[in-house]
Amino acid sequence: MAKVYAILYIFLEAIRNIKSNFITTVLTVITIGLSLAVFTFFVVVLINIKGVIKTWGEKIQIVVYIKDRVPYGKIDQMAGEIKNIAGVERVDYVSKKKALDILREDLKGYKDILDSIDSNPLPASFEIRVKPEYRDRNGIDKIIAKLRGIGGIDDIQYGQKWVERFSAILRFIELFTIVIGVFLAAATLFIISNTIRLTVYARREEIEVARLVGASELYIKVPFFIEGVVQGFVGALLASGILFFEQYLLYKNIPSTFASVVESPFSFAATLAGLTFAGVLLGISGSMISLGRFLRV
Amino acid sequence: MAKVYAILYIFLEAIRNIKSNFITTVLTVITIGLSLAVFTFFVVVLINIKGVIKTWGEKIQIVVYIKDRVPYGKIDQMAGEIKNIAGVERVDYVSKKKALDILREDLKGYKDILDSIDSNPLPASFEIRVKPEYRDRNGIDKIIAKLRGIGGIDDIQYGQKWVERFSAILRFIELFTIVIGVFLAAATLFIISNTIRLTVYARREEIEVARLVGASELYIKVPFFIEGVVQGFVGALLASGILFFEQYLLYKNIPSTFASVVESPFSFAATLAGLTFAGVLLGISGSMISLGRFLRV
Amino acid sequence: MIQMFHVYKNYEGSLTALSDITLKVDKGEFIFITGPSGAGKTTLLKLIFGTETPTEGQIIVDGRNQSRIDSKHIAYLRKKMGFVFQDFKLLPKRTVYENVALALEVMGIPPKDVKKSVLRALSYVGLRHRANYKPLTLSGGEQQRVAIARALVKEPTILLADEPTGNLDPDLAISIIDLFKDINIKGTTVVVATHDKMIIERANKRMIQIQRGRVVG
Amino acid sequence: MIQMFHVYKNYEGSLTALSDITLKVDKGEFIFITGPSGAGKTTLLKLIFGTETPTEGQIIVDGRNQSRIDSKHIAYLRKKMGFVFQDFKLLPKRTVYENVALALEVMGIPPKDVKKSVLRALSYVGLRHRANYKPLTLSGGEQQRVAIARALVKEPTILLADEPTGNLDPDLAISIIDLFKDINIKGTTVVVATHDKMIIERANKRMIQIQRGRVVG
Ligand SMILES: Nc1ncnc2c1ncn2[C@@H]1O[C@H](COP(=O)(O)OP(=O)(O)OP(=O)(O)O)[C@@H](O)[C@H]1O
Ligand SMILES: Nc1ncnc2c1ncn2[C@@H]1O[C@H](COP(=O)(O)OP(=O)(O)OP(=O)(O)O)[C@@H](O)[C@H]1O
Ligand SMILES: [Mg+2]
Ligand SMILES: [Mg+2]
Repeated sequence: MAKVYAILYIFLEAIRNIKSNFITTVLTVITIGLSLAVFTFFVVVLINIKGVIKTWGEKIQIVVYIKDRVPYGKIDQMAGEIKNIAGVERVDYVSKKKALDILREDLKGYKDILDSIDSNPLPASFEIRVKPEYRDRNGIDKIIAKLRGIGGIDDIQYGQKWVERFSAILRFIELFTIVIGVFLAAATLFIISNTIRLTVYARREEIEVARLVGASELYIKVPFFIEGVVQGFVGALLASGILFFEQYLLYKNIPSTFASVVESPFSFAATLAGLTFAGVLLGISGSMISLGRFLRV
Repeated sequence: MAKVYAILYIFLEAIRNIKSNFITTVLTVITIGLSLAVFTFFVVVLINIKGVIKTWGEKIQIVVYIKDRVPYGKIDQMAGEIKNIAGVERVDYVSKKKALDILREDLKGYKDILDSIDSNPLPASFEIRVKPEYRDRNGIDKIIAKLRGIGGIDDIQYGQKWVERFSAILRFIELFTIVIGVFLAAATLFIISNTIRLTVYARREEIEVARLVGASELYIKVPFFIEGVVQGFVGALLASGILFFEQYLLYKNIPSTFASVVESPFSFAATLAGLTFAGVLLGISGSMISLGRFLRV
Repeated sequence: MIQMFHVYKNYEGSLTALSDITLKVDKGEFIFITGPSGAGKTTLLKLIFGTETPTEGQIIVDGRNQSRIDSKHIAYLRKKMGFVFQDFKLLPKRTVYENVALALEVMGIPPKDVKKSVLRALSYVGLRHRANYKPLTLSGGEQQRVAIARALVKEPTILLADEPTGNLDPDLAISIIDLFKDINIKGTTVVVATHDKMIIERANKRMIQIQRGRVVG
Repeated sequence: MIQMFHVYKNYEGSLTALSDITLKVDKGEFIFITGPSGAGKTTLLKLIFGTETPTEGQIIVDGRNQSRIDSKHIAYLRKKMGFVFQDFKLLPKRTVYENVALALEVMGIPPKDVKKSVLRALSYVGLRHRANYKPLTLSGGEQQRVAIARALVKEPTILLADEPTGNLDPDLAISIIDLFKDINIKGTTVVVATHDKMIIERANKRMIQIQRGRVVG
């Protein structure tokens, strides 16, 4: 029976503490909310930028020019062989005629030039799309080595510069995400736990007196634990609010090409859930770490 | 004479406070340092991204095709007239022959095609670079309106889609910078002043006792002021350190095309000076605002 | 109830606060501890209460050796002991009522009983009309009486009172000592540290005198 | 030196703490204020000191009207007044020496003189050997004596002492009152609020008795 009331008092205690330190509680909540919002926003933008850059990789392709006079049946066989090479995502056949059509389209303004030729000087080719994992110098080289084993090929071309620049950018963005992410996570953690530390410090007297009148460890710790949960939870809600408001502000004025940069890669529910989890975890661990210092007799 | 000693004691008081609240002081300094570093880093990256995007605007140009058979002297006169139009940055004349050379260069692979023509079907043209302020739909339209008044012009072309997309992106980045900048500045200010508020709150007892033994407002306020200056100053140094370390980390792994994104647009000295100024200002105002609450009798 | 065997207490960086104290307080006894300022009275009470541990010697309270006890049992033991602190140790942000109620709440007493006991304890010390005020709006003597009410409210097995009448006028001091006598008659062991000759004389109970950390009579 | 005309003091949400107090303390006088707990003694001293303002009536201290004074002059006046607070108000993070020295430092006294005066004041109250300890490592009576030393060290024009012997044994109490008499002879006006009949009798000075906020004798 005493246990039931003990639990009741622990909750009452938590409510009382939140009430009597209301301003401090509110400011701690705001600190948690702001820190989480800044952190999440950063992570979302970085993930999106990385996503955008990865799609640039689709432009990476290898063009295989086919010798003139290769018979039709042989071409099918070549396509099959190429498709079987590890790292090849898709193979498109571009016939001589199609190549000329494309060139004609490109040179629309200068019709006269193409009108004046009669034989088609362009070769047929395969355009090979590369799988994402192979979109760097190394992967491309492996595919090309395999291609060289196939008969009927006249020439192999790919945008070497572009491949190198692309994988460098990707590597850089990855590094950037890690450096900034780790730094921001550390800063967020530090700021939140320091804020909670200072609020607990301001209440060390209450802790001392509670122990003197015979309060158990649980009676002292659990209210702080509950407060931590509440602060973290409300802070997470605040962070979600800030993020959605910010997204709304940006969306209203965004050119559609850029929409993907601010659009969250996570669903509304997932963001809310993740933030709440992080907030509550931060609130609890912040309270617990800070309490540790004041829990000697 | 008493004045001299009063000043001495005020400084001693500040030193004593810093010493006896050393951990709190250190944590406050770290909070200031981290917040400033995050804020500055964000601002630098955004300024740089904006800079990069602005240079894309140089690709915006208007091409004016000149009627065949316009005499040479007339072309000089046209160039002069175009140069005088508001918003025109540079005018380049591209002769019929040069146009063909460029096309030939572009179609290097397909020599046969161009070899087979004899007359040059390409027109001469002016390529007009537009001043930054005119690099949007509106500005371009104004220039074109003026161009229409000039004789000898066959056709006017510009990349309408590109202009529209470019100015949308620029507008977006500007908005993004403002929204994020304001938000981050507010968050930084809030976090720092809340941290200082909590530390001052933990020392309200000292303030009360000092007043009771007859300390003047100056004796009470100035030590906090000095502490604020010291915390802000050291915090700013820390922020500078973090920023330079981060830049070093990123530089080491950066592809040169991206270097400009992390490179500070400000000099080492300017960054240090700016941060110091901001840090000291934050420290002082944080201390003063927080003190305000505790300075009633 | 309380036994001390050759207890020594040295504070860090300080002189010896207590030397070779051997002492026995029976269940249901009422004793005074007296002695000049800095003699070691508060230290003695703190050792019994368990907020300080002896440098040497053994202390047995209610059958348990205080120096070998863990924090869980300390909390348990404190629920049975009331302590009137020399510096009151009231929580400034809580009302008088809440300060006193805290002692019962940590024991898990039902709210109805808490209310009854707290209001009764406050009337005993003449402060029922002040229940909803914060301690800092009370006079020194009123605060001291709140501290007394908090120690009494849980009807402790052992009551330790450190200079409980230092801020009270003689009439009130006598009525407080009468209160202590009442709960002593109901079975509580009472230890009071005081300078006040008058109340010691009036109470007519065993008195232990300490000087410079030693029992002198 | 101190004059009160028909002074009333009501605390917010509380009964009237002082009613119609008219009082005159001459320069160089030594008076006691006594009365039961909650009578209004501390309130009276706070009004003189200027930490509380009267609800009605006028208070003139050293020629200045306390109710019309601004914060700059309050600080100035407090430099001339010593106050022994009932709850000591020592700073826990500073040593005994620093606590006492603070009273002189805020006045801009040269460091050499500060040192001399502080050590002398500490010897007066028998705590010179405790100069480098923190207040919380001192016994209740020792803390009270630090508070007394801090009030005396600046050789105030007016000394206000609120229950300055509540935590002291009779011998020490007498020696503290003797100390007050000494500085009184040197010209300081002394006002002591106390419950302690014994020291009032021994001192043989004017005594004002208040009850429920009214002067009764
Ligand atoms: N935490 C501490 N650290 C160091 N010394 C201490 C501590 N507490 C007390 N002392 C010293 O131990 C001695 C005994 O202190 P104690 O508080 O027991 O005295 P006391 O008899 O209660 O005196 P008083 O009547 O003045 O309250 C004193 O000299 C005191 O300064
Ligand atoms: N800040 C305050 N707010 C409200 N009421 C107060 C405040 N301070 C004192 N009181 C009330 O005013 C009355 C007089 O208080 P005061 O402290 O002057 O008494 P006192 O004579 O010093 O008593 P004691 O001997 O117990 O110290 C008391 O009833 C007290 O509760
Ligand atoms: Mg004591
Ligand atoms: Mg009083």
